Amino acid sequence: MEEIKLIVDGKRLDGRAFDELRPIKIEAGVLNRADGSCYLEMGGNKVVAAVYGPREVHPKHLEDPSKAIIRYRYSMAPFSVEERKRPGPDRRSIEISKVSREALEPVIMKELFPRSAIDIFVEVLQADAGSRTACLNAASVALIDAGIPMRGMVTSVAVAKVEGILVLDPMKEEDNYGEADIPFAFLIRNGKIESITLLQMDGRVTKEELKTALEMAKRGAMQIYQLQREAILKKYIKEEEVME
Amino acid sequence: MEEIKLIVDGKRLDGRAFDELRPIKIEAGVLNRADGSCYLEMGGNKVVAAVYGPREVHPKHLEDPSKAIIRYRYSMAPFSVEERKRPGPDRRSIEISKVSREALEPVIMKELFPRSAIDIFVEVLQADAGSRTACLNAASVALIDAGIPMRGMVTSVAVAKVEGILVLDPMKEEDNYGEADIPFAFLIRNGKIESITLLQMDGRVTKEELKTALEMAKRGAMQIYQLQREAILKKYIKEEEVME
Amino acid sequence: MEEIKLIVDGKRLDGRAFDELRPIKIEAGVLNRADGSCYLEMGGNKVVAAVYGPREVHPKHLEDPSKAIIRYRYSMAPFSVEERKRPGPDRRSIEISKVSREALEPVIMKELFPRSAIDIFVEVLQADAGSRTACLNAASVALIDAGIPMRGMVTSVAVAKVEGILVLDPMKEEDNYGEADIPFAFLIRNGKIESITLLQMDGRVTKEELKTALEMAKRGAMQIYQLQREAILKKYIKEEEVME
Amino acid sequence: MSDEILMEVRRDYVLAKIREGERIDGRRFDEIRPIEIKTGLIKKAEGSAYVKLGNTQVVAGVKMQIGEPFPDTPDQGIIITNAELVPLASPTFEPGPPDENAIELARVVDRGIRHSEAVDLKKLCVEEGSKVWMIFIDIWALDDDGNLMDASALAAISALLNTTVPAERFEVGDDFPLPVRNLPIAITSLVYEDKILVDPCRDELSVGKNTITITTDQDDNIVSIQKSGPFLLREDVFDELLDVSIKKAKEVRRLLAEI
Amino acid sequence: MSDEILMEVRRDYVLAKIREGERIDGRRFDEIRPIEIKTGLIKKAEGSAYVKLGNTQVVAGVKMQIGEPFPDTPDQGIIITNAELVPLASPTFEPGPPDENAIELARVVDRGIRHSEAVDLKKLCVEEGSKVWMIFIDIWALDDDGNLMDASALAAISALLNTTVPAERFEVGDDFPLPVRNLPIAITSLVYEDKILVDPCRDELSVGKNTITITTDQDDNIVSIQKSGPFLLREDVFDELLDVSIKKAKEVRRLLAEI
Amino acid sequence: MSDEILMEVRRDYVLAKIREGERIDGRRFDEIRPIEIKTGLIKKAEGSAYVKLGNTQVVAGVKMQIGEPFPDTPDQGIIITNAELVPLASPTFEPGPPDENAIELARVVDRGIRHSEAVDLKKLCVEEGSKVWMIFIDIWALDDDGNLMDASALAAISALLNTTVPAERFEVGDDFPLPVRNLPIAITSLVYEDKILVDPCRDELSVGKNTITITTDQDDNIVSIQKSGPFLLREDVFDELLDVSIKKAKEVRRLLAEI
Repeated sequence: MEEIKLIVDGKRLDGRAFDELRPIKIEAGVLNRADGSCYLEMGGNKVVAAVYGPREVHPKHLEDPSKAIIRYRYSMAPFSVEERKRPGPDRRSIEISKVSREALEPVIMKELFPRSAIDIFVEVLQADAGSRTACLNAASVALIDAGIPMRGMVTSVAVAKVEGILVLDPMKEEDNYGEADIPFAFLIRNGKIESITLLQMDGRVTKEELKTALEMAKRGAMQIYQLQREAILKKYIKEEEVME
Repeated sequence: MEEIKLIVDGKRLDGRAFDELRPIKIEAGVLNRADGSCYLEMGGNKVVAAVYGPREVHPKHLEDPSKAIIRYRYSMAPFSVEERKRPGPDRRSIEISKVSREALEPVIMKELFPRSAIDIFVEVLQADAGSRTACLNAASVALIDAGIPMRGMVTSVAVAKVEGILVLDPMKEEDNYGEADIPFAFLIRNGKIESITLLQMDGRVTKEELKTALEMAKRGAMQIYQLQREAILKKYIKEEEVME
Repeated sequence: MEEIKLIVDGKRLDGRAFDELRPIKIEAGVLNRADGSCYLEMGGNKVVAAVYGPREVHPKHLEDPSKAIIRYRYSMAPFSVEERKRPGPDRRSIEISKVSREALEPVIMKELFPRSAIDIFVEVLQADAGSRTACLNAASVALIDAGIPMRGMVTSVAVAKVEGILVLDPMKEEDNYGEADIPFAFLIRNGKIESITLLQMDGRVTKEELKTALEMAKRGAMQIYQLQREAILKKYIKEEEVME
Repeated sequence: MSDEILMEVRRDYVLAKIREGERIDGRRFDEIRPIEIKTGLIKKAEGSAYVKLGNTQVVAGVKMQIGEPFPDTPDQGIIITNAELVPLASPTFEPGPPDENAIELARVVDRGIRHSEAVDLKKLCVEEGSKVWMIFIDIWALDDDGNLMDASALAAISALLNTTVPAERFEVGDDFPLPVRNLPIAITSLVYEDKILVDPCRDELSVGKNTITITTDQDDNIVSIQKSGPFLLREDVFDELLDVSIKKAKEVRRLLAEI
Repeated sequence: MSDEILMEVRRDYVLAKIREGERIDGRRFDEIRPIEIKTGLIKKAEGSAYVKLGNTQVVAGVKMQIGEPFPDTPDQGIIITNAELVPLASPTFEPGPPDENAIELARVVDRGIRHSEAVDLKKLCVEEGSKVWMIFIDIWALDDDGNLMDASALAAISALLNTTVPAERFEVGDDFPLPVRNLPIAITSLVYEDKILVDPCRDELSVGKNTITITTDQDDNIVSIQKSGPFLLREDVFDELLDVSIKKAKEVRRLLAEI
Repeated sequence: MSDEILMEVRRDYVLAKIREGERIDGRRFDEIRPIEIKTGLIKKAEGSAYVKLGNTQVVAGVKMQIGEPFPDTPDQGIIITNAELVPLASPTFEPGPPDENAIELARVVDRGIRHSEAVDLKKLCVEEGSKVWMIFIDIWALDDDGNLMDASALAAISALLNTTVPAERFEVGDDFPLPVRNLPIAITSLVYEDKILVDPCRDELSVGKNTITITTDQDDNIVSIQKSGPFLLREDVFDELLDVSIKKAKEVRRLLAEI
């Protein structure tokens, strides 16, 4: 196997600086049936998120008398990856769905909706590195679009370590051949990062690198957060115009 | 692959005329446990239909407070085909079950049995071309044998296009190598065809051919209808005799 | 394939006499979460049994208003056998679970616990010949450890026919290359075998051999029964000591 | 509700009869219901049989194909037995993969065939170590009026007797009849206290599905036993079961020899 | 509860309109909703298309790989069509393997492509008898505002038109455009009594999901019909359906030719 | 009902203790329960280990076979990690395929082993590109008294240390010990507000299953992190978690070195 150089002349393969995000595009309210929705591109990721709820719980026995149950389904279309993926959840999708749900759950004011369900479905139409972060960003916007009361915005981005260097929002090659991948998600309230809501690590880093990675991720998240806000604002303005 | 001639000297491979049915044998009331049943042979098809109901609905949440739910399960025994079929429903069986159920549903007076289920199970013991039509014919007799109130009889037959010619009730070779297969089912009431209740088409035909096929199918269905009636009558007479 | 001699100089491959059991080790109350439990070794078998209940029935519709439902799950760890076994129940496990449940059910006073479930789970960590008998012996102790009222003890042992000779508690080679395997379980009450509660036969024997096998199994079962009693007693004494 | 009452009434009637030493349909305790066997009805199968045992109806079909042998028997054919309790056959059968009852049925039938060495598997080796004949026996329940077990076992061996090995279709020589050399017969009895009711019908099984199936070969060897149902079996009853099963199997075997 | 009332009100409104000879969104009975087609949006796919039909949105992606041909067509490529009604697209869709509706959708789309011979499968043979191209068409519903069927069929053929055979990646020569030689178009109509509502939207389907899908090829041959829904179809209505479907398909086909 | 009250009482007690700076079992906040490790108990496995962590009990078994390598690592062995939360181990575990908790458990254990490069996979190549050793690590929960994660990770690495590669059985040379060259240790902590409870027991988890698992290798590198549970993690708590996890892992690793 030939050696792949991921950092050339202090730049990344796609020309980005180490702390530079990939291009992001966010559009809220793209679906008609869902209560809230969002289309999001982040690098090569193309994802759609839909939120249904609060609605009745099926099957009934899952109901919680004191709060809404939150469900999150991360799913990849067969054509979203190089080699056709068999439809249906695999182990990876199930784990991603779990940690993503747990990232959103403490931010959703679920105690306002006892005995109901809030369902979040995210479809990856085209997959690139960081699809779980792209999906969380889209889900967060879709939740707000659905009018679900939230304690703040959830914003997600990963940091990778490649050839000993920490880089923000890794691309595919950095993810595949790098030494570590660290997806983060944060709760951002009043324009400030308040806490970590998703955190995984897959690779090998030192404690110091991890702390640096966290700082890098926070700066990246703040940029994404602005784009999420803009997307919601744009949808809101459009609706205002229609109503006039 | 060698070319197969399906029409030789103006006759079909099995010697039938273009508008001639395969031999049919129908017997009603062949099962002891089912509320209604029917054994039917149509060409090489050997099928058994059973009807259970009206009965309680399981699982409960499928219940309809205003009418009976109708379920139809088309199933093939592993030994019914040349190459052993794995047990359990495949995509083809699921589609056939759906369109067959929809063919019977408007004919069954389901509004008379709220909160109940009428289950129709059809097992193909030996499969030939047109197994879905054979099953529907058997199911229809089984429904009447079960005493389920019906708006009329459902009678089914296919027409195929082979070497440019329309033929009634195609045999296997005509189905496999022909240009089109068109299964029909009709509602027959008071000895008259009233409407189409199943219609599919798989192949390539012109609009005019389709209309001719419909006429051909109607004539064939009337013949099958007579045999269905006779089977029911025979069972009825037998019961009468037993009771005397 | 080379011929394997299972009986050499009137002895079995592991040096046992024909009516001799393999070494057995039983410990009750080995699990903290379960209501009752037992660890048991019988030859190369290493099994753990747990009992939960009487407890609520899920799903609800399985509830019996007049008595407890009994469930039994025989399961093998993937590493318990030479060639890794895929996790999850196979046809063999399902059959063993059925006959084992039916062996225990008439001995459990299930009429005392209407609308409840008594669940018995047995995990085979290391498998040898006679794993179903080892599991039943462990389950029986776990039931008593759980304080479930029983009509007596269930004790299980197999007899095999190898090279025309009946042998008690067969080892793997005797099971694989022998002519018959006959697992028994008995209800033992007041130190006396009262009836047969599990009986299967897999092989070829005469009527007379079968009767002899039964006598041999009964004698073996009485020995195992003593060990089961001791294990329970030991646990009981230990608890007494703790309480003092 | 009315269903439950009906069942209770039926059970009481069965029990009352048993106590009087009678069976509800007038049979002797060791009497098997009338048996009807038809073979070869499924042309697509290599072999097939329809069995009617009283009102219980079953079809068994045999399909064959060439596959790899098991590593420990490189020169022998393979038998795979499957049974489906399709919902057509009883209001209590559910659609879906075989449940524990269907699995037990298939496995007990399989053991009878296997341990009686009914099929000469060594004659089903095409190429040692790599190609042997696989025999798929599929049992399809049509109508369950009790004792599907014996009907299924009988349908299976009848279908095997009817089987032609499709060597020509697989291009490995001439077709030949499946080498069947033994006739295992399963006899199932309902055990109620110390009474044995051979070949129980459905109404009789309302007193409890407590049965023993004993399969014997043509030399009266016992080749399979299955106690099925949550009950305690007394030793003296077991002895009696062995005798009756061997005796009744002979009767059925004679019938089978005629087809 | 309020949901049910809402649905009832909506249905009554739709029916009232139909009786007045009108549709709720002002369309003519044979008028199709605005169509938007985008192709090539999924770079990871060999071909892809997004279709918006009114508010109904679907994506279809094509993936190709090399596999074994079917024994009876050793020199032809293989098409496998799958559709997923993912729960994102409608509150009534459930997670899990395709149900009867998803299966029917995929099979009807598949038949249109297959019988119009849209793809020249003989040009997809790599090595006769052992290696041919397999075309996986995956249909992913995004938003179901009625008539997913026509949107899916259109997305599928659009994605095929957009497909490049990835021969280089599989090291079997140069990439080439998928040979598409016919344009099947599915036209679905809602049948209500003797009325035909072409391309029904979701609100219209509240009167009953009774539809017919007729797929035609570019020579106006009919290549697939599917009556879907529990209703009785009058013969005169059927005749009318044929005419309208052929006519409307021409319109859509013109649109497709432009992309 | 009484169960719920019991749980509430227990939770309140745990919380009261935490507020007083104590744990219900008297442990310090960073104190791990007693650990017992036994290896080699499963003779049928290539390697095995039993771990008791407080009252939590787990068995891990290693089976090996020869298979094909992944295309992108043609010269390396393969690790496949599976965990089953069998219903024997807890009243809340259900029979059936692994759920999200079992999958997460297996994947986090797997990542620790993989990224610490605990096994020298290059030494497990039999024939480059076609034959490599596959290592199946199966984790079997026996008794869940909290923190199955750390017990499982410890059982897995202990079982690997105990593993002999069965080369003779597969006829590819002499048996040899599995080349293990690093000892990843997972440390799971319960996070409650700004408190960190290392190695939480079940009763402590009644305040919320909000944990972080940090796995480190023998050079104090972090090789896996998993935040698990619906909670917000403060940055300062995270810093503290890193320090405590590295420190406690050293302790456990010393213990492991002794076996």
